[in-house]
Amino acid sequence: SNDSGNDNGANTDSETEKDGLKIVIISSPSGVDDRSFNQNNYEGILSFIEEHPNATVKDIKEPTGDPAAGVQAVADVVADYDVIVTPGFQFAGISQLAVENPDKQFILIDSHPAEVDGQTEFENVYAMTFAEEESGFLVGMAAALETKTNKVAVVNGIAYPSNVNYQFGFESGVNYVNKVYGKNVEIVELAGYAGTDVTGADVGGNYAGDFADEPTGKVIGNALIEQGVDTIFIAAGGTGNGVITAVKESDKDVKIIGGDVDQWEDGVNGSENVILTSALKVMDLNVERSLNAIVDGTFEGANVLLKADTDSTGYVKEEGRHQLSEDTISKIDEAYDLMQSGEVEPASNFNGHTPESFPGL
Amino acid sequence: MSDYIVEMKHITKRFPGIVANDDVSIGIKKGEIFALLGENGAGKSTLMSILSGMYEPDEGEVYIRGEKVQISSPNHAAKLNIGMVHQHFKLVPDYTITENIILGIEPMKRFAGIFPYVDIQSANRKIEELSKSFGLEVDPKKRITDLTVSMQQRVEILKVLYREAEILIFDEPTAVLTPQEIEFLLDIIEGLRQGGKTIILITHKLDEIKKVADRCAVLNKGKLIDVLDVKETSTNYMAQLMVGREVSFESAKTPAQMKDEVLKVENLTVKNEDGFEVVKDVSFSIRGGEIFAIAGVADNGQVEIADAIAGLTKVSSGKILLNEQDITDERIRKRTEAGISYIPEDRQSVGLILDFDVATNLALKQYYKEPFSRNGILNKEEFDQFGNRLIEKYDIRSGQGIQTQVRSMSGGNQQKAIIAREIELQSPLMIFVQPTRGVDIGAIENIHKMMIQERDKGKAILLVSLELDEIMDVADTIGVIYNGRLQKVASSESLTKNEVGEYMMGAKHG
Amino acid sequence: MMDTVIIDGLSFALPLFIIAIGGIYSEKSGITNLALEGFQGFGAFVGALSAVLIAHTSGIGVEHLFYVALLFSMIGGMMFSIIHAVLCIKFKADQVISGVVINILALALTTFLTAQINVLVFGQASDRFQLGVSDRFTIEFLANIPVIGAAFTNIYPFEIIIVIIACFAWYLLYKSKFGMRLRAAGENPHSVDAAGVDVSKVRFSAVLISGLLSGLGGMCFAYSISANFSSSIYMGYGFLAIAALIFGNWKILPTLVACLIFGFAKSGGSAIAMVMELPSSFTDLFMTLPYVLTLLLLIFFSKSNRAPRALGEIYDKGKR
Amino acid sequence: MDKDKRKLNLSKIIFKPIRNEKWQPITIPVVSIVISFIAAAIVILLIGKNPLQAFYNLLQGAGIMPKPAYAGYKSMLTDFLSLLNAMTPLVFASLAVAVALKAGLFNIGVSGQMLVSGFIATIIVGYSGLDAIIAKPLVLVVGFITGGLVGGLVGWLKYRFNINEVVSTIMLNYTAQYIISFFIQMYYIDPLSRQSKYVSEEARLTLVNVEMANLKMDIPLGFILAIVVAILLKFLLDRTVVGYEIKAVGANRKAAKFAGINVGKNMVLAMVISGGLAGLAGVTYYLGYYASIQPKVLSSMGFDSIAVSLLGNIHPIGIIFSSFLVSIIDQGSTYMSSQAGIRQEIASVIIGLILLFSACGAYLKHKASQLKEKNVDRKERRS
Ligand SMILES: Nc1ncnc2c1ncn2[C@@H]1O[C@H](COP(=O)(O)OP(=O)(O)OP(=O)(O)O)[C@@H](O)[C@H]1O
Ligand SMILES: Nc1ncnc2c1ncn2[C@@H]1O[C@H](COP(=O)(O)OP(=O)(O)OP(=O)(O)O)[C@@H](O)[C@H]1O
Ligand SMILES: [Mg+2]
Ligand SMILES: [Mg+2]
Repeated sequence: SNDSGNDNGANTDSETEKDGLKIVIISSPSGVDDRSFNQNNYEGILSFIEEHPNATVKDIKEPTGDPAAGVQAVADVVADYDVIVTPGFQFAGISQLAVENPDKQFILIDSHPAEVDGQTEFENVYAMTFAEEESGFLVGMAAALETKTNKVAVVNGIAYPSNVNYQFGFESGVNYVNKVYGKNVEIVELAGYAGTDVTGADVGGNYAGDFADEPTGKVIGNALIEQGVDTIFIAAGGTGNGVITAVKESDKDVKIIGGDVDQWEDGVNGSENVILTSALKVMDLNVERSLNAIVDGTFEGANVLLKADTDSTGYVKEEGRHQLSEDTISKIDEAYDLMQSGEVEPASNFNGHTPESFPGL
Repeated sequence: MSDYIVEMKHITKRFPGIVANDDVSIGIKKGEIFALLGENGAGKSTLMSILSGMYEPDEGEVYIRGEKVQISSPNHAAKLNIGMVHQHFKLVPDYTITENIILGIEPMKRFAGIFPYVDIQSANRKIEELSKSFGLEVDPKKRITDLTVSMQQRVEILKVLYREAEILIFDEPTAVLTPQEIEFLLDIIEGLRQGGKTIILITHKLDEIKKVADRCAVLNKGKLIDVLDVKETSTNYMAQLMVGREVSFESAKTPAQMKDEVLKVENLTVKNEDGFEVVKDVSFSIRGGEIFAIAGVADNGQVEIADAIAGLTKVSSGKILLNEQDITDERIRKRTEAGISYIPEDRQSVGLILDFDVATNLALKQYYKEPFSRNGILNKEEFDQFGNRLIEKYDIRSGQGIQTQVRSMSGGNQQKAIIAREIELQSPLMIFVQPTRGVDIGAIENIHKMMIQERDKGKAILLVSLELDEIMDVADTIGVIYNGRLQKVASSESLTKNEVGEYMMGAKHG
Repeated sequence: MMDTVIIDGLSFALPLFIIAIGGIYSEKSGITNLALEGFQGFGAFVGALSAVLIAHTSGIGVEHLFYVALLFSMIGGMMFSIIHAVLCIKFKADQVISGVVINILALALTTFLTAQINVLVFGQASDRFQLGVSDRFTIEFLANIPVIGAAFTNIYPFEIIIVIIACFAWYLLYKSKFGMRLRAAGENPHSVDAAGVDVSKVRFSAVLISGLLSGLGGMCFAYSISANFSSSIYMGYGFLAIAALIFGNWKILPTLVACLIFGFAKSGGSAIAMVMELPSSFTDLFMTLPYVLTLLLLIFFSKSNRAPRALGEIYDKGKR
Repeated sequence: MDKDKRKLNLSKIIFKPIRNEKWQPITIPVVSIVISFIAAAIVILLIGKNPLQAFYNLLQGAGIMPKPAYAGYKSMLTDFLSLLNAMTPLVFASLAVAVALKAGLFNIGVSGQMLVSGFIATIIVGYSGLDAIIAKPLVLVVGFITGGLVGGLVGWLKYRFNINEVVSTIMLNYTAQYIISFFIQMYYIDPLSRQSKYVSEEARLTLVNVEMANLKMDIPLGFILAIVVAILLKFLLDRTVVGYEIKAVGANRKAAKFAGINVGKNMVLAMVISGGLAGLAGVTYYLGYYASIQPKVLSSMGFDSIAVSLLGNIHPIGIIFSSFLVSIIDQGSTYMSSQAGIRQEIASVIIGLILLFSACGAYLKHKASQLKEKNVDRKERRS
């Protein structure tokens, strides 16, 4: 799947039409077919190409996952493309290359560019981050509304801001349901897996301490199930797969809420599916938007935090890819509107609110 | 023609840098004992390895019972009823005797009628019977690691007999045995022949050939010199043919000129790994200009005494003094420097580094000293010069001079290299453990000469040997060991061979 | 808590054990085998691929193909081990280099092929083959025994299969004539050769068995950890198996003990972390438990350890 | 008959160049590499791409051949320098494996030793704010000593308790990985990169973004050191008493003991040197090529270096060449992936194939000598 569209090698067609952008996506070791984060970005590019058939994309995998190696990989190929799409925090360092290559456009996802000579915004870098707490909030509501045992939990990787945002958002959502709809849903936290965020503060939650440790994910999953939890939100990268396995193996009726992208496929369990819904970062749409901006000439470098107001956060309610009740969906959508308008503002790692007290609660 | 059961015609076999067999033709009659004689590296083992399917010849043909065959594997040889008792035993150390013997032709039984398993029980029984019927009693359940060398050899012989071999090849079977054991083995061989088997015997010992063999082929540097009728040939002539010159059997030994005491061993006790006392309260001393020989049946503690003196084994009690200096707890290197040369029993795994070249091996005891190295830096030219000098002086034969990998040298030449290295150390005390084992008579003569020469230079020499003849020939003083204790220490003139033999068997106490 | 330790510990220890047995076969025959990691990964790859392919073509749900996947993983591991066998035996390659290279190749090939096949055959970009989770069952009357009862609770079917195969492997290695020759080949190949047995054949079979068993172990890991195949199967468990078999002195039963120690120390580490109620960052410290424990135990138990005498030596008839 | 002849011809082509025994240490790897590239070419053909272009792209990406276009401030030189930068730790790591092998020990724990040294050097020097003049040499010293201690521990465990070094190094690898991950996560994390905080420029062994002639290049200071160390090591092994003893211990422990060599001391010493070299690999990796440490990740270099070391015939100078080759493929693979559309994994497959074929060096040698014998025979028969 290295080539896509009508590409025959990026260096062959020297005369590109105006919209014949040469795009490259450089991904972390999991690659653009990870059915998750990277793939979602890649799909954004693909759907752009569908509209602009002269554009081409090449995908390149950086095999170590090290930020320096990521930047080196970009440096190796930057000369040959017009647009460089880099999903992931590993690529924050491309700002240096952006300065050195002012004729190239960079789209950086889920990270802000690293500082270069005191500068943090760059005219040829469009860096997008997402308000994870919003998506977390929505699925927190979903969990609280759908739970039968009245016990829910969130499993994370490491307490980096993006993860804490998800966690706080989720907890905000649960609390919101408890308050607004009078439920009494408990958020289960396993002692021994509390997270310590980047400032050193204890944020609680269930942190596996790793984004790629499936066995630990499974241990946590099993422990939660044993405590009677029946809805688990996973925002833990590969570690989440372990939780899914634990749920599938369990003979209890437990559901998973996916993170980042629609994880419906991962939930297939025989004739059933364990995915309740998924919290979304709408990256594909935003990548496509920026590519379009490049074609339109409206592209501008910026560091933006994307929120519900641009439909950049959300949850899966597409027919056949979730198991939420009508009622739940309508309740969530109500809250979604409030969030879009800013009336509800769930807690995030650093926005000063807590899951127990945030605007709109 | 057809009275030959084995015929090898125009056999040539080359190894890199050497023609091991050069157009050799021999024929062996059914029911005879046929001996192969030749210096180290003459090509005896190679020729027999061809017959037993280990090697394929580069040229030449082999006929068995008149039929031309190409013996492609030991298995094939076994089918032709040829079996070889290798000098270097091919045994699995951790297996029992039975397991070793049945390996490859295991008798099977079924468990619950389904699962086949190796039927050790019945094999044990069968081997016990077999061993009795040939007078080779063994305990089939013993592990090889617990056996003496001569017992291991019995296992090798039993292996061949178990496979119903008709043609038995023995490669230097007596090299590792005591005189009594040799007697015994020769009787067995004679018995086998009477039982209708054909025997090929490789040995360096002319008296053995004289005693049992009918005919004898002499090889020299890969070529067949002659095939002799043993009855009608003198041992002297055989030796001459083999070495290509006159050999003197009398050691030209002058009386010893003994000087000051060099080595003193007091109440030495040594335990083996299992905590068993193998040397018990042994005391003796050796003076400069004296050859002190320890006589004894294998595994009576003599090697451990030598090892303890050289520092290879720990002493559990007692004292060792070298030139009045207490070395009981010194490290090996210190002892070497204090003046000990040591020719170990196991030349391949202790005496040499087989993957290194000759020059490097010859410098193994001196590399860290001037002129071989200075301030920790080696001087390669010195290594080469030294190597070349020793090769010359001690007639060490190797394919590519000092650069030859020691692994590819014949056993006799490996031994020469060790002896050369140790003599060159000029130590006041020299320990020789089985120095002539597996070495041809020409070389034996040389080694004995060298020992006496060193003695005459005033060295103290400790000789550990299983060969009674050797001990009687060269020793000035003989200590006889039995069961870890020195039974008797006396000057060699005052003892007869028979007496020594009796002490060795524990039949007589001093 | 204790139950979880036992249940998780066993489901980790047994696949490790079967891979280690594979290693024992190979090394007992004299062939150093660092390639276990690659074998288990490639085996799991073939097993998972077969299951998804069969599911795709026949319409049977992939969750029903558990045993099919196990079977094919053995075939796959064995196929891949041919490389090691040919290199080490026929081409007299350095056994260490061969093992290392096979691991590199296995990771590269399976990652590449998984992506390629997903696109070409299933028309869907993915870096893994999704399997159904394995059933787990409980042997009721045994499960009620205090403490040990946990060993009969929530068992994966593969645990039973591994126990059965391990018994057979034990029998084959120590009681059959093949096993006798195999062990002899690793101690003194010349003796085997002189006995008219083809050393190469014995060693070849031994390596293939190691591939077969490792493949099975890999598939079990794939099922017990995430019920899919992806490159995350290469977690170093093959090397852990090597450590276990050396710890076990190249003998099957002591190796089982070593694997159980690993398994229980691993699940025990997680349990302790939970009991201690320290923040998640401290789990890293508890994760070291199996490894540190092993080292400590080795200090007491490895005095008499001894590798097969001819291990790693290229067999050459002429050489002694 | 015809087939036989063809077979003979083919083997002539392969074996003729390697018949001269004196040159075999060089000719055999070269022939194996050529064969493996042929095999790799077949693989690339099978996936429908042009192998020549792919190989050329590899060379371009590694800075051996010019690319058609360069990004700002980049040129073939900068690419080449970054090749050397990446190659430096690999040379050290492979030398580490080689020294241990010479002593008959199998250091499978190079990556763990790298990690420990890199970490200790990072927290002692990397965050210290010392001047470059002091910091850079200090990093090397700390790296060598730390690695040496870890290696020495392995040697000591082996000597004192008979703990197989393969097991102890595997265990230490995991232990180091988790413990260091713990400390990084607790005290040294950079939340943006999710790795340890970057070390200071002063402590870094690679001069980064050096501007010269409108180029920005990374100059690996450790590279020169790597070459010097390789030569020193060669000298140490071949020309010194220490080397002699280490090799003797490696070749035959019993005989070495008999010769008065202190076997235990030499095993520990060899492991100290090996670990020390791994430590240098660690600091040139974590404080050179990179400037921080990824938690819970062991570099794959530990295993690659085993293969590279054997590919280089366990010979220090050979190792320089084998590291160079493997680094080219590693470094060029991103560009190859971009240009030829060949997935990154194929680069690993190519490396695997090269190593695979070079593993068969002994076989080639054996075949060559067989052929030689046959030729001698034929000649003799003729005359
Ligand atoms: N496999 C081999 N490779 C290389 N050279 C060999 C090999 N086998 C034997 N040789 C050489 O061939 C020559 C003949 O060896 P062989 O062992 O047949 O002699 P031998 O007569 O048995 O000597 P000895 O009396 O020492 O046992 C020797 O020079 C030996 O080094
Ligand atoms: N692979 C080899 N390469 C070179 N030479 C070898 C090789 N294998 C054996 N040899 C030599 O060839 C000879 C054949 O071995 P054999 O079994 O006859 O031992 P031997 O010569 O009788 O030993 P010894 O003289 O020590 O009793 C030996 O001398 C040995 O050193
Ligand atoms: Mg011989
Ligand atoms: Mg001999």
